[in-house]
Amino acid sequence: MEEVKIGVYVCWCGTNIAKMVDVEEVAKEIGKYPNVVIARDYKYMCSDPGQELIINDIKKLGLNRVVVSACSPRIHELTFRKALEKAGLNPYLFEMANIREQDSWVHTDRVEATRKAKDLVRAALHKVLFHEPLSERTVEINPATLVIGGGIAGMSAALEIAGAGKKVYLVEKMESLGGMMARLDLTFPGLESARDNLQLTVARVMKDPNIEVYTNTVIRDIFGYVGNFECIISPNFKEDISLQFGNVVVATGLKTFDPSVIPEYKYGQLPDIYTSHEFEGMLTSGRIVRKDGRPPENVAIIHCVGSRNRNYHEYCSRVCCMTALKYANQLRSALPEANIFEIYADMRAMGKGCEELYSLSSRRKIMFLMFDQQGPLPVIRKAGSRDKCDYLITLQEKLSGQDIEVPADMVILMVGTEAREDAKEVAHQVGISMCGNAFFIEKHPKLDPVATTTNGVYIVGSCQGPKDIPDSISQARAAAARILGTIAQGSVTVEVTTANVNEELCCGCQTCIKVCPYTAISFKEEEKVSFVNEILCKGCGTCGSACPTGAITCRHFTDRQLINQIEGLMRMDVEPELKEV
Amino acid sequence: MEFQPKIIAFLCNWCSYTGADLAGTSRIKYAPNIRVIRVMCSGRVDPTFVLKSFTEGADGVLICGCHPGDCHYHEGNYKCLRRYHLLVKYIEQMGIRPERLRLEWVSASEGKIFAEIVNEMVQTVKALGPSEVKTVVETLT
Amino acid sequence: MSQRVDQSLVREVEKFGKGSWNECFHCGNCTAICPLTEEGFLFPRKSYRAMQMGLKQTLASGLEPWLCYYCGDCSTSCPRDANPGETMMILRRYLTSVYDWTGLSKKFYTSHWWEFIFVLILAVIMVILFGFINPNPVDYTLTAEGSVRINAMFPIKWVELGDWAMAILVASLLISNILRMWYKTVIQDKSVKVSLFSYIREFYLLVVHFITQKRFSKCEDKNYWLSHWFLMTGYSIMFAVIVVWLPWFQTEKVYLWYEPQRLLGYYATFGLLFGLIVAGVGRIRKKGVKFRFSHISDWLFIVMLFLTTVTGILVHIFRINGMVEATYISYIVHMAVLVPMVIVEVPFSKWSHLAYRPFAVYFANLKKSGQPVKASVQS
Amino acid sequence: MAGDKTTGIIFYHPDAAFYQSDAYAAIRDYAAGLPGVRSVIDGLEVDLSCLDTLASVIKKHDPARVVIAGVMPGLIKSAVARVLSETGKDPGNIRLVDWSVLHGLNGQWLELTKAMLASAVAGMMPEECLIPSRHPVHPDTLVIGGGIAGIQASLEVADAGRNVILVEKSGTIGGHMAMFDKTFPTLDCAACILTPKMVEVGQHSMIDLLTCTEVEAVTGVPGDYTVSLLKRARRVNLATCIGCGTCAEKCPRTAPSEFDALTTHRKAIYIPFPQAVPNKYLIDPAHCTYVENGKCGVCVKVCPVPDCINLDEKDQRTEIKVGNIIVATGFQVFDAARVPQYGYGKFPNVLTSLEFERLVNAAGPTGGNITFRSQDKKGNWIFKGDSDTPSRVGIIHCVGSRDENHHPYCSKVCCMYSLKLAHLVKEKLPQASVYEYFIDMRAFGKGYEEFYERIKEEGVHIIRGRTAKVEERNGKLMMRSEDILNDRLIEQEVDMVILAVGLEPREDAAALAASLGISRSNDGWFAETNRCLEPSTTFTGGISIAGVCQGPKDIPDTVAQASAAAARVLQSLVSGEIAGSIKAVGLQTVEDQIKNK
Repeated sequence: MEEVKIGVYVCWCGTNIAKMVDVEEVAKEIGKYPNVVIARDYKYMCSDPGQELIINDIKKLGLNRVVVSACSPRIHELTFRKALEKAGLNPYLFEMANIREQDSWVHTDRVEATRKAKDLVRAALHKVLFHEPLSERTVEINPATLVIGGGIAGMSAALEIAGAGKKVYLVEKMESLGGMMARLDLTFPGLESARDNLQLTVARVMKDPNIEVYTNTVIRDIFGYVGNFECIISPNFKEDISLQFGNVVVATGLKTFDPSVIPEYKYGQLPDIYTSHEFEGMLTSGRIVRKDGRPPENVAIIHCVGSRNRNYHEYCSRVCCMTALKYANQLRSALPEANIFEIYADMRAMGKGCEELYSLSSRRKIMFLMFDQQGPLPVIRKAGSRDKCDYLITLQEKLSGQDIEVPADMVILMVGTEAREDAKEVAHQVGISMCGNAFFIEKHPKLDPVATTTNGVYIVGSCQGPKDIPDSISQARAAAARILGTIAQGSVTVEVTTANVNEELCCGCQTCIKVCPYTAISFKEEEKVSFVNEILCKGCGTCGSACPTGAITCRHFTDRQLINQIEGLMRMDVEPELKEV
Repeated sequence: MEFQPKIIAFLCNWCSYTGADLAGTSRIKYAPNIRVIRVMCSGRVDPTFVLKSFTEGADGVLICGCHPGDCHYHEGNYKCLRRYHLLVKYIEQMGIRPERLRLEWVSASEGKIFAEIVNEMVQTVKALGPSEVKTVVETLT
Repeated sequence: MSQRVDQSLVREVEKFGKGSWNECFHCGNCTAICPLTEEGFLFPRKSYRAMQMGLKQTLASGLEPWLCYYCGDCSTSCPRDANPGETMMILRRYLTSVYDWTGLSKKFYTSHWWEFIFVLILAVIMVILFGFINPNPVDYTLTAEGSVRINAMFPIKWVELGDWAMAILVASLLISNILRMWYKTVIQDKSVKVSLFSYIREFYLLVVHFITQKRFSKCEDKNYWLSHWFLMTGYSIMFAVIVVWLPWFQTEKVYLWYEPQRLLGYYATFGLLFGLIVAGVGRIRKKGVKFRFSHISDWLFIVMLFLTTVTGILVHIFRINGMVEATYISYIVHMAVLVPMVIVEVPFSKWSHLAYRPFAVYFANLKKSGQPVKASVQS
Repeated sequence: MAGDKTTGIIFYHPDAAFYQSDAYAAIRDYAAGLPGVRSVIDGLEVDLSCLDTLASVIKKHDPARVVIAGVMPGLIKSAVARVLSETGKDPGNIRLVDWSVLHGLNGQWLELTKAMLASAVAGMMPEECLIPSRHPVHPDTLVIGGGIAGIQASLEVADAGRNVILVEKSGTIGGHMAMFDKTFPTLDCAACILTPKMVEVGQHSMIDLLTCTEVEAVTGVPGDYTVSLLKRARRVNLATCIGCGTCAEKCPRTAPSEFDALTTHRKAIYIPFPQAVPNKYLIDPAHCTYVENGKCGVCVKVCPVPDCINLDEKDQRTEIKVGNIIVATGFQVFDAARVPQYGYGKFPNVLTSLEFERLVNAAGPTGGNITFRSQDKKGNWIFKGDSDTPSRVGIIHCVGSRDENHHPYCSKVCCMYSLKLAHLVKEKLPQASVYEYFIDMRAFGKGYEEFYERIKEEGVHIIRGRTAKVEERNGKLMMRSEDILNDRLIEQEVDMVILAVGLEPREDAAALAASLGISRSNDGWFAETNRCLEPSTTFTGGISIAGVCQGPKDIPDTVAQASAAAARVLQSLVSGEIAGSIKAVGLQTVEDQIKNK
């Protein structure tokens, strides 16, 4: 039986924590508790020297538990676990107290914030007493990959993985590959042929022996875990096939906003009002004409339709400005004499070569008119017989400060983009979450834009948020890199904080089996006890709280640990009991 | 001095804890009376944890999970909801005001909502005064 | 009342000079850098905008182009090379044609041939008038001082009569145009009501600005103001003495150097030459933005004014030195340049800014002092 | 078969003088001689009469396919499509050849242009004909640049168990991101999210980190490059330095700190910043007295580790062999002194955004207090924590960007980081007023627009109108701008001005491009092969580009692109084969390809 020796480290995080929490006092107070061998405060615990501090203390003082009181464990739990590991201590003998995101940053009273910090650190202290060493396990990786969605992002991911000689299953709901890009005539800002680039990509996909393409196919169900997924698909809605693979790339894309909900634009009520996607069709066919066959003399392009407006979507759809500039140029060439009006809010020409296209468009005699996308929106109405045009758009022009009328024979609505209706279903199938706008959430908005919180599942392209073609491709390849990396390694480590059953305590009621969402628990008929498949188990702990006899332990979140944590929070004057490991 | 209640909050790791972190990164201020315990899923919140919190003297218990349908583990939050309804009845019978126990759905993007919930709950609990648990325990023993 | 946007205005204005009509992305840099712009009269961006959008009414009722003296700072610092300064210049030409009811201004500005031919016809008429119809023979007798008896060759009475006729013609054209300018910019602007008292009170500004050009001196580079001021005063003095006070100025007697006629004449000549040389050399070298895009009408004005000055000097030199034939010919040439210049330039072309500018300042002050009639809806 | 279809070719170039050039003559002759070519039109202008001419040509020759070739031929595609559809032809038969992607490939430009034309006339994409040869690949990868792009790319490759050599010019990795305070729009602190990655790189068993090292020359073929590296003398032994800092304490010489954007001073022996990786000291030879004249050597005397500091260490040249190269050299910020009207360098409290990032950073020169610049004893303008704080701060967008006088392109990140800086001012100095002057607000990414709305709600004055000049009046800074949306002229008195400087290619980008044999776009950023499909590959096999060195982008896009570049590397490493250079594919090979189809 080893004596419990705890090291407590309170981080300043520069001034982020130290400004609102008296970190020195916290360290001093916590240092008084028995079993706490050392309590320090330091400017940046996450820094190299900060970690070094822990490592040295473990080695010199023989610490066998560590508590770091710093930022959210979602940010640095892994960092410190690694430090423990380096010092030869099991990484799970560690607990973090979040005194930044949930304390110093949200409170304004230094005394209260410091008190709260002490409570939180004390609770962590109580919890870590009962931590047990856990060991990571690895799972073999099935080298095949499932790509959901046959748009440019999905195809790029598939090609990249298949290019390394690895198997890819590419599943597309529609009849053909191509997705949104198939509707485009040219791409911005280079005005290259979208069709040619897409056909090239599709041809490469179809030719690649490592890619199995399933079009017209829906995914019935996906189960399994990283390295060993399985899904049931039904190609052409006929019989079901099962596929096995190790990683999933979700590239389901997005859909366009339906402008008929905006009353000002009268989409669907007046004949020559088109969405940007309908207009792409005209460009492809070379016939830019009104419904009655006459070419328009005045064309108005309205930006931010359904975007950047709280009544519709607050976010910016990112690609519409540049697409609109592309249209303006195409219109200028096809209809050299026409008046072209671009009704915009902020011109977001920010990619490589985009500002240059904006500047070029200006020189090509396109009239730019600025409106307030948050309203009141421009109003389209039918023109009178003497107006020499079909419609009149009235708006408050912001750059001149005047109320103006814009003649139009054709109006193009730059519809924004939004998440697909079936996004939720996909999210459930693969076990990822969605943000408020129903786009999928990445693991980290900056440093991990393609991974998700579910191991082995990646999100690429516009299903993660609106983006243009090169950015979608970059993401697709980023996911491919990650997948090729795991395939190259051959295995991946899996969840360690799983549940397990103490067969002696199990009464065989099977309540746990009913509540498990992953069918990870089965019943051993002979012994009449439950059994947890720890690869399938994701460690939610629902079974643990349902178990009437306490036979189920949820590792790292055991009943004992959590109850002790509660005690730690509440019993400020009581010293923690001395425990033995 | 004004009564400063202590409220224990059980937050699920995926939505609510992230949401609370977001309140932090967005620097949204809220009352300091809340003490958070992180669990992987609201489904992990064993009724004993709640009761333990009350017996230890907590003036309120807040449980937050993902919105219905958004649970990282599919349906843990529904399990939690069922237990919550039972718990409310139970603590009421024990003489603890049911308002002291609250279940809320907070997503990862709802830092502001989390702060509002905390402030609201702190207000409610302040109005109720210190927990009845002491008298309950005294009566029982 | 909302105005209809109109892309054809750009094409129309384009005829008055080569501009870069669509480059501007409205960052507002030009207005902010301009030392002359002020609240209520923001330019050049807003004028540029009105032109870009084809808001004819806004443009015609605006005084802003006249308030600009083209220092060129806006153009040098423009992030899009949109040349707002040059645009203001072009808009001045356009507005001159808008004010001009005869339509000749537009013809002169948009077609060089019209201008050249008109000038040529007038020149020929002058040559015929002075050279052939003139009843007086060449008089070889010299005055006591030994100078040419110029008034005997060209009877001063007739010349003065002609001067007055020309002045009245030109002035009535110019005044009628200024009235039109006033109507378009002050009366038609329903947002402000100007009291009669204001008209009287602000009038002195008209005079002050005409004489001092002090707005120009607010521009960063003071040299332009100086040379322009010399040019303007020289021109005005010369114009006054040869039209209004011709019998006093142009006599058989050669004045002594300290006498006012001589002094005024010399000052005016110096002012003209100095101003013209700065403008001409700047334009040839294309030094600075303001000289980069000289319109043909600018050149015509400079060349004709220069020729007038030079021939005037020649007449003076020949005359005091008693060179009869040279005086005779140079006088005719002088007239053949001067008269077309005055008739074309004063009411219809470049020169008219000498009147429009101070009036614009006057009108602008009227508007500023006027009572706003319920500000137009502006959020 | 390619030959049986008739083709009409239209050339389009924005510069009419091009049609007089020899290069054009060569291209035109080549095109006219291609199989099936019936008509060639030079320089189609877009006006009605030209469309009529085109219609008559098309009616006469009846081509089955029309190729539009030149610079941005897509610009006139819709005109040609209209004519085709009006003459009853299928506008689907238009092919575009844009040779502007070849910009900067001087030697191979003509050959590749011809190859592109030949493939288009045959109805194929250039990528289908320009098929590079395959080579065996050396298992090691070189990553140039230790910013976030280089870090991400290195980790991606190394985590797959492959060897990476990461070369960084300065003394530490981290790049510009390490200098930032917070990152938009989530406002998590840059150091918090970056330093773990830096540490990971420093500790990774598969990453060989070479700081103070530059790439001098690259020779060899794709898959087997020999790279000569110049290792600048660090003069401190990386293996034995314990980072105690005694040397810096005693060092008598100071120099402006690069990490603090030159706003403070460090010693001549220094650690770039506390979380630097490697966390070891180095000597700045430009400011070391010993290096200058052989006298001093205090650091050696006080260093507790024997033989750790070697002041006589010389630069070294080494050669390494690698199969792939990822270029992630990033950017430099625009020099604000080039816009004289903003008075940078003249007024001490006109700062660049990078300087302000340091100023507001908790680990920065003032511990995160926003204070005025003040003069130290030697007269240098530096930041000190105890100076006064400003009560009014102005921020000017687009400094050096979107400006024909400087860089016509948009630097993409300035709008968002300016909003972030406005927020930081508000957070640290809630009573301060912030005035932000923009042209177009480019809040484009996930959560960006929401962030913009939030900053507006925080009470930052956001004004549409570029500030024309900053002047000093009565000891205060005066910003003059037009408030376009409110029809006003603003002369705003402020205490501090932040210039949102744009990004520009590094000074050494041209030299590096030359030694690597990759091309640059006309704006100076490294060029990709296909603007639509290939954001990170170059015409040289085995060399990828990632991050801002390819064009301005934000952190998530940089990270994604870095991983994408790594994907291409891993693809070759996993399959054992690498694609050669596109630019090395000869015209003859392309013609053979077409014949065989």
